[in-house]
Amino acid sequence: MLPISAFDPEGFLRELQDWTPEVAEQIAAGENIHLTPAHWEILELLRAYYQRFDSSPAMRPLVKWVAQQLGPDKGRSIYLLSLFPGSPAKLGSKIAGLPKPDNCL
Amino acid sequence: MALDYALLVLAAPASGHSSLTAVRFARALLARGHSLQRVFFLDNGTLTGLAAAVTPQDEHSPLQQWAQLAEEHQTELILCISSALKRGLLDSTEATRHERPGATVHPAFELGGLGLLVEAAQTADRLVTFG
Amino acid sequence: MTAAARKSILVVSRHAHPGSSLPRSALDTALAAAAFDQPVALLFQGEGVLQLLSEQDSRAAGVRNLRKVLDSLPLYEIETLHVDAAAAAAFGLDRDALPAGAEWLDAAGIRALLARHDHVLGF
Amino acid sequence: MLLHTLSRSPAHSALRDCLAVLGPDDALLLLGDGVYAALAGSEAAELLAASGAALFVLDADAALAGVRERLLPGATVVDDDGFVALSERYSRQLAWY
Repeated sequence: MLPISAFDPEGFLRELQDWTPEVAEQIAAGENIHLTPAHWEILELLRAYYQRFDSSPAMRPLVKWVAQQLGPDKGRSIYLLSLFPGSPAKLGSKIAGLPKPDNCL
Repeated sequence: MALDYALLVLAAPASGHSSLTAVRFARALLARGHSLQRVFFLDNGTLTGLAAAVTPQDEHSPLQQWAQLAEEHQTELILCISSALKRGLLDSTEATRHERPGATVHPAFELGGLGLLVEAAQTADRLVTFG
Repeated sequence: MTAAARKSILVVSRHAHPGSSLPRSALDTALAAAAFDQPVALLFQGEGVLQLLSEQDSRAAGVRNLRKVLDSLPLYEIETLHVDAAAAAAFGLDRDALPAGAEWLDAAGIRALLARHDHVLGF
Repeated sequence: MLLHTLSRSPAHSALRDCLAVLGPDDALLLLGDGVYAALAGSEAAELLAASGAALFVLDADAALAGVRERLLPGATVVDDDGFVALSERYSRQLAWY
């Protein structure tokens, strides 16, 4: 468990290198999400997206990315919303330890 | 025929006078009976909204000119949020969100996403850029 | 909003990126248009063609790798990158140096591209 | 049919890039330091004249730069109202800066 000081008031990590799978569980718990293997599959894709494209995805490219990697059944907004309610791209990125979005998209 | 205009300002207010040219263009188009819903400030253009900018008394202040235009014509002045944050332009919400001492944006301006530029492009008959 | 009412945007990016923030703003604008499902195309003109060079590595510089962000454009349904062929030639760049899917345009091709978009944004 | 606006001096790559796509059906409005491109007898002015595009210069900027009496004969001086009128006539604008 990271101390509360490791997070900003919105619950984002201050230092991205602090991220570990345990930290992801901790951030998810703060969002009332219990991480299942289905969540992890998406979180790993988000981290891979960031590695490859040096940016966090908006919703539309995230759906397409998931569809490319996991097939059309999972590459749908409704599926991602069921795992990460509200805004899957933003919430998923937060739990996956990606940079805090600048609210631009 | 009256047209809907949107303006995109990329020029910093204190380098050259492109920002003042853009304000004069805005006033001229309104005088010709056209409408101007929104001016979107992007990149160095977002510096236009810096509340603390001081212009010598014998020169026109881009900040004041834009603020007056907005007040007289209800024109929205939007600063691209990601460009603005990088340059230290924050409203009170973003100051809290990023734990900074206080707001630095003039109240005539609002922070917003690039979606507002995209939306303006969809509705506007003319989109004119000032770089 | 009906498809017929949607206005298309052409983003023209003509600055080299390490020295200017404009290429980033150009790219962000294109990504925003695509994220909101609006028709958008990108033209790299003049020095802007240098943004497309492969093998850019931004780690030592400590900034975002714009070239890697460009690779995500197909996920935003921006499939074609338009390239100013004369500018690329002037910088000694051949087709191997730039992304495979790029569409190389001469001056007439660029004029035709400019003419078929509703709004043109120069960065 | 584009309205080009050029606001950098002729020494900058903006002029070269603009000339590369400027067509005879287009209009070019010079503003800011771009007004120097219309100096009569200059290399830039010759290139602009050869392009066949309709050439305009923003009055306030020509005055500021001190070039109003030295403009290429084919250039038309317009005020802010004239700038708006150009944007009415040409539905697309491309800014070079």
